[in-house]
Amino acid sequence: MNLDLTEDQSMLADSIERFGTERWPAADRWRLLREAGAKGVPELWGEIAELGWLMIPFAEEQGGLGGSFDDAMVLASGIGKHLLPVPVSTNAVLVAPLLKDCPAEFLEDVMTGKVRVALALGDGDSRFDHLNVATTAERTGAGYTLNGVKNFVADGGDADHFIVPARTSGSGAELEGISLFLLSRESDGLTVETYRSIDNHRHCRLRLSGAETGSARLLGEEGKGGLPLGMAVKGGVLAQCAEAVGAMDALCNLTLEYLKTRSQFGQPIGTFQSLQHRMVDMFIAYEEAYSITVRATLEAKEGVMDRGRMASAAKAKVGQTSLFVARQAIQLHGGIGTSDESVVSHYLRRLTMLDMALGNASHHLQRFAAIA
Amino acid sequence: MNLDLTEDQSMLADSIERFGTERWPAADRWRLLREAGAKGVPELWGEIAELGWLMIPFAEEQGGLGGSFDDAMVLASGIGKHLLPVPVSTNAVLVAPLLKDCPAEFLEDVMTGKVRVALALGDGDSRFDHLNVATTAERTGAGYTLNGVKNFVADGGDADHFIVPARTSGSGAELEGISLFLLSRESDGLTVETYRSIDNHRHCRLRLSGAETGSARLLGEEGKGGLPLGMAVKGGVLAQCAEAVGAMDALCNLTLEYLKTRSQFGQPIGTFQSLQHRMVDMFIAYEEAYSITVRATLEAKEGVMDRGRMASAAKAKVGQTSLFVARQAIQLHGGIGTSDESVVSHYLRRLTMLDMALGNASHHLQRFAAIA
Amino acid sequence: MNLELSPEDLAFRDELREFFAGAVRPEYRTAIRAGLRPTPQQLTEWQATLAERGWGAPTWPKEYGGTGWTPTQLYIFETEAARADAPIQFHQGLELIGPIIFTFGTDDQKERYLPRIISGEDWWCQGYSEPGAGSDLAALSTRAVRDGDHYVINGQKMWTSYAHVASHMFCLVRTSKEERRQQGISLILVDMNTPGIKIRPVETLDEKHHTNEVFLDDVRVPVSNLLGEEGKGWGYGKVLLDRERAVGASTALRLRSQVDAIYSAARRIPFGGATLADTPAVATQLAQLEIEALTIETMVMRLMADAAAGVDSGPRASMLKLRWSETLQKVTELWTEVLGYDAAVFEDLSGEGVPEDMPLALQGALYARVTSIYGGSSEIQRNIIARRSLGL
Amino acid sequence: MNLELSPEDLAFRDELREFFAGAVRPEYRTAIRAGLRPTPQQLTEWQATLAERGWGAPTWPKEYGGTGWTPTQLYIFETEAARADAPIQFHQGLELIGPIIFTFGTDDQKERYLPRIISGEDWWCQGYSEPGAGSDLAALSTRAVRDGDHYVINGQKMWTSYAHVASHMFCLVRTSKEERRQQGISLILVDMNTPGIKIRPVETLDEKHHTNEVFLDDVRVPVSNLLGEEGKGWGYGKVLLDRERAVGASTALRLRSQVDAIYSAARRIPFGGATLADTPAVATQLAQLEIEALTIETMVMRLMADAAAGVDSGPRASMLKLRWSETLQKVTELWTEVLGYDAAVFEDLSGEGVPEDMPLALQGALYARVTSIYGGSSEIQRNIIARRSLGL
Repeated sequence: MNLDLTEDQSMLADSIERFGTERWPAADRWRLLREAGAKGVPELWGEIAELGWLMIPFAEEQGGLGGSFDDAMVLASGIGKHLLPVPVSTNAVLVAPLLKDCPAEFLEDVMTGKVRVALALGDGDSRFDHLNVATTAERTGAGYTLNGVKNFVADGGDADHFIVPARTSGSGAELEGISLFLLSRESDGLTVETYRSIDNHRHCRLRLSGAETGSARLLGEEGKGGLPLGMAVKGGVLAQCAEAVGAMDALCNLTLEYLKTRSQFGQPIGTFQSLQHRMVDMFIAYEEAYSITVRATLEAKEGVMDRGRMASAAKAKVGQTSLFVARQAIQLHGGIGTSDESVVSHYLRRLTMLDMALGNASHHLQRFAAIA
Repeated sequence: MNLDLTEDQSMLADSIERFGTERWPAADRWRLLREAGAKGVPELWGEIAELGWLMIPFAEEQGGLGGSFDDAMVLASGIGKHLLPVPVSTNAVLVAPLLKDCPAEFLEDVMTGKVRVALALGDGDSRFDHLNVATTAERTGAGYTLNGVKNFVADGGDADHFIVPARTSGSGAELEGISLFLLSRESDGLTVETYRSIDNHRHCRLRLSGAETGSARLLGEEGKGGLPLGMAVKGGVLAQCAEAVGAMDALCNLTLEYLKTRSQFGQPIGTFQSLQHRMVDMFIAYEEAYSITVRATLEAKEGVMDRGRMASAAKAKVGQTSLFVARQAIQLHGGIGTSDESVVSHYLRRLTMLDMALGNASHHLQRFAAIA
Repeated sequence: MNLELSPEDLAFRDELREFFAGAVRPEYRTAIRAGLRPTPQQLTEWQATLAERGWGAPTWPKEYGGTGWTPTQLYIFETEAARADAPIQFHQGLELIGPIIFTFGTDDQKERYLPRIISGEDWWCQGYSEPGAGSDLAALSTRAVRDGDHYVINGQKMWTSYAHVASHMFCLVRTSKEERRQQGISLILVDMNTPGIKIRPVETLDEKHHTNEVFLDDVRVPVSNLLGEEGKGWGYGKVLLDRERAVGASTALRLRSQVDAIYSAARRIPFGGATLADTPAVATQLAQLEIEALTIETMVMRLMADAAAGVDSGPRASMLKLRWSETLQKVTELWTEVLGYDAAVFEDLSGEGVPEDMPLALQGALYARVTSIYGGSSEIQRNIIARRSLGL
Repeated sequence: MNLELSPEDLAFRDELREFFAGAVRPEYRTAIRAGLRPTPQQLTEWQATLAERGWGAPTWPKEYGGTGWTPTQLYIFETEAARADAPIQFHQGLELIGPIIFTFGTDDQKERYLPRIISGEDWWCQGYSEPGAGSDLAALSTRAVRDGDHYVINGQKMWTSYAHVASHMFCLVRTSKEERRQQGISLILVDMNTPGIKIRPVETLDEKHHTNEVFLDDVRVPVSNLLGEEGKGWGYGKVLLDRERAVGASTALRLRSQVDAIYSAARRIPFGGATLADTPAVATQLAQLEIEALTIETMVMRLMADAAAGVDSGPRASMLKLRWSETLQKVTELWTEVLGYDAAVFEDLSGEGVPEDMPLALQGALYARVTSIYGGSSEIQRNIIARRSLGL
């Protein structure tokens, strides 16, 4: 039993720390984003690929670094801490295990950032239940024809390919009968509606009306995609928890700094007991979020088979505590915390979206309850 | 629109204030109760009857004072404020409307405190759903034979008669088919199991195995008891809310007093900002509880037909806020607040039971949601 | 004790109800229900509509063009306005500076300013906060120096809501160097067209432009624009404390229709063979919030009763502000939560449009964070109650 | 990073599991699961059982009769104890005075007291709080005056848990008149049979007798019972700060079985054709509390990791105390709520008996209020974290 970072993990954390501080300083974030405009900052993806970070979640036999859940945690947590607008949790950690049988050159393109892949979620009316798939895939000639709607392709706004879960048999939330397809953005019959969320991430909605895919584009076995999909989502959930924990870490520390430097009524506001106690509660919330995330991550690493129950515990608790921390960080900053210029407000926006993505706290709490 | 007490109500409030202060002083409560022992303080019932308080909830044509819901509110709130161990909310307010067709001499005995009547709730597995009646009443000869279990006869420990809802037809929570019977404690086939709750109220459980009642003891029409039962419970709920509000009033003020007088670290503890803010939140909770109780009470008085939705709103909110206030009052008092000698701990015990009785906050919240 | 309305009040209510039914435009509704303000244009238009009907200043005495309504009438007005999802009148002219002008202003100031506040022709903004003076307003450092018939103002104001659309600003300035803190502060009325005023927009976390920094650089204002006496500016703020109830009441009474809006949203969302509104988690949260809203409504009634009785309503107004802002935050958060993945669609980038509730619902949730900070943060409100009401 | 246990640790775990399976009596379980302490008799008996196995002092070094376990071993021990619903060892001897004795005591004191703490023959109580010195312990006024070979102690102690069953008390007293506050305080070991000690039971809100007032009236204690140096008593308390984790850990790890107990209770209660555990409201609350318990368990692991790394664990122990007491309160409240009308049956008056969970469940809920007050109230814990960990 050991809760310390390994030497490699410490080096990775340091490297993210440097990159974040230099390339994406908190004080400049609002200006950088404003200059970038609607297109966002896609070049960052190539830059972090160059640092090798995208290789972490891919297995060694795929040419990746074979990073474990806790390596992904270190990576995602650093990204969250610096609010780097790079969708590592989704375009790398979430999709990596689903791409394992893809050709080597394709995987290389993914890991070097040339090609982006996103997972299509939010099927029809399924809300956050990702195994509740209504999109259909019918065998037609050499390939399949897909019909359905995917409302939320997490960070799919700039993706070149989509992993699309569709039913080749079964219905509702049955595990059997879900197949996974890799679909090019350019596919016939596919309409991609791109949109932006409040945290400046770019997602999309897919409308599949007879979208065509060759049989080579089936990922894994037909009808057997449910289990790997569930496993992939679990990995994504853990990475998002880590991202939120990183953001909480930064928020706690910058708010503490503010309490020590901002004066009102002739004294640093950190001398007021009610604010001190609030600050303590924020740090406790961080401690809690970190703890449950580590626990869920390490149990996943050890292969504990719990149908993602512990990951749901983490997602629920992290959603609750991270929003508490972000809201209180703004409250303690006062007016300035609500401005676009202050990075504090960016953390709230990101954490609001991180709570929602892959299912919010309320959903995961009920999921946890259901898997008794 | 007028939220002030009437002159009569102010006089009543003053009279309770005097009685409470003189006859049942807060500082002596623990000693008085200890001296009384397991039998409680039944003589108080006669004393308050002499003051005419028991006549308030009975209609004028019954020989009562025809008090309205808000008169009962003033009465119950004063009792709650002084933690008088007299079950006015249950043995008077709750049962009064159900006894309206009883003989004049019986009613006089009730109002003068000679005879006590309690309503039998907690039918079988029905939990807090008082219209979910499984106890049966079968016509046998001139009367009825009752079979079933009533787990909670609120303040029935010293009752001479019980009002027992039982089914003459229908099932489950159907309104139709519920009949109300008045049963003497001495009835054949009736077992009375008396118990005490943590607030020193004395309740009982009824086991009815072929309990016999003459047809004269049917209250109201056969099968038509559901509606009056629901209305009576609503009146009881409002009285209990008022009782809790009175207790919150006392708790807020005595805690404020404590903050001003208790010193630690060389200063009154009320100078510590975190305690000041907690105290403010307690007063806000009181303001909220008072507000929703007044609202529900006055709407009931105006005969707003809402199936008790507003009363459920009040019970839910009062349950939440009163327990918050009681728990914080103890926390702010520190160790002393947890002792039996301190009246603070008695308020928590009473409020815990007031929340439970006639359905706790969680139950009434869900009931409120269900009556959309 | 009763909640019954007199026949006169009932007639008044019906009159209001009819008026609102005709006057409230459907486009106001979405913003109101999301807890947002309508646009300045809409607010100005609404103010003019009310003024035309003679109801432009519901809380003012008749002699200054107000309605002279009793607290009960005012409560009925606000209740009916809420029921109809009417816009909430912008308060900085009507409730903040207007009453100070008619209480402490010169006849000339009253004539010049009051009618144009009621008609909506003038838009007033509040020049109070500064970078170093937020919760601690008395630390302000903007200075006005007398130069002949003028004051010359230099300094910087922050969080000046709607300075970019305002015609006038009422501005707290320091007119005396010697004294510290609350002493030596004066209240000056400034025409926003005066040279030397520079406005820098400050965007907020909901990606909107409500507020600004205002730089005052040798701004020359006639001495006649001083309100009341020099050096007494701080004291005038106190007149507001007893009027806070009006602002609190009008916003607090909107909570129920905001809860209702989420209910409608949840009803629109299919889920598990029924709708999201039928799931226990959502139904229970909605019930809790409706109960909060009902409670707060009744607190408003009690506040109005205070007003009628001439009792100090300051602490109760602070309680209302606290509970309203906390509840509004919960309400708007729940709306966002109910939307599920739709809450991600803040801006459409490919011309397909956004879902019905977006981005208003999310803007409402983000904007709601401001409500526990502005107008005296929740911490300040608790301090006020502790001091004024509890004697701590 | 990993949670894996080494083969040695796994073997240790199995050994513990087997031991607990045989040693834990079923009658302990109900109290433990309700968040209550077993009776003093049971605690003494349990201490003897552990001592016999060589595990009487899990946190102590071997030289004083402890196990010398590593933090990981200790964590495994506490986890297995929790899993088996074993009693929590009473801490005032083992974790409070024991370590002070073996750190600062004389050889004679070590020999005399330590073995009897481990065996359970002696029961220690803590004479710290006084009527005027609760959260502000340094305000204590009980005095010890030197008279030849004795100290003569006069004063009054409050909240002295289990003074009525204790054989000894460790007592903070003032030995110097001149100095104020933390200065001049000494720690003296007192035999409870010494003449002049009067114990007054203080019943608590759960109608139980856990705690007492202790009056010391010319109590003569040999000078050799002074622990460490005269006037340095305050400082010895600090050694406790780094040991708090042990107390926190053992109690915090019980939360999961306490949640489980409510689950079992809810499963026993028929409701709407199923059981109460199947209703969304109860299921969701149970899930939330189980998540809190899992989180707190992991915080214990981090605390143990601190211990292994020799890091100051004080602030983290304070966090644990806070979260544990808050969660225990919620857990026990939920149990009461689940019982419905059965929660009213606190005492049977007619010989029919009480329901299975009563009165333990309600006593648990009431007793839980004490946990956020004793051992440093929640407010004091927050002050400690703010000061020691955040530098505020």
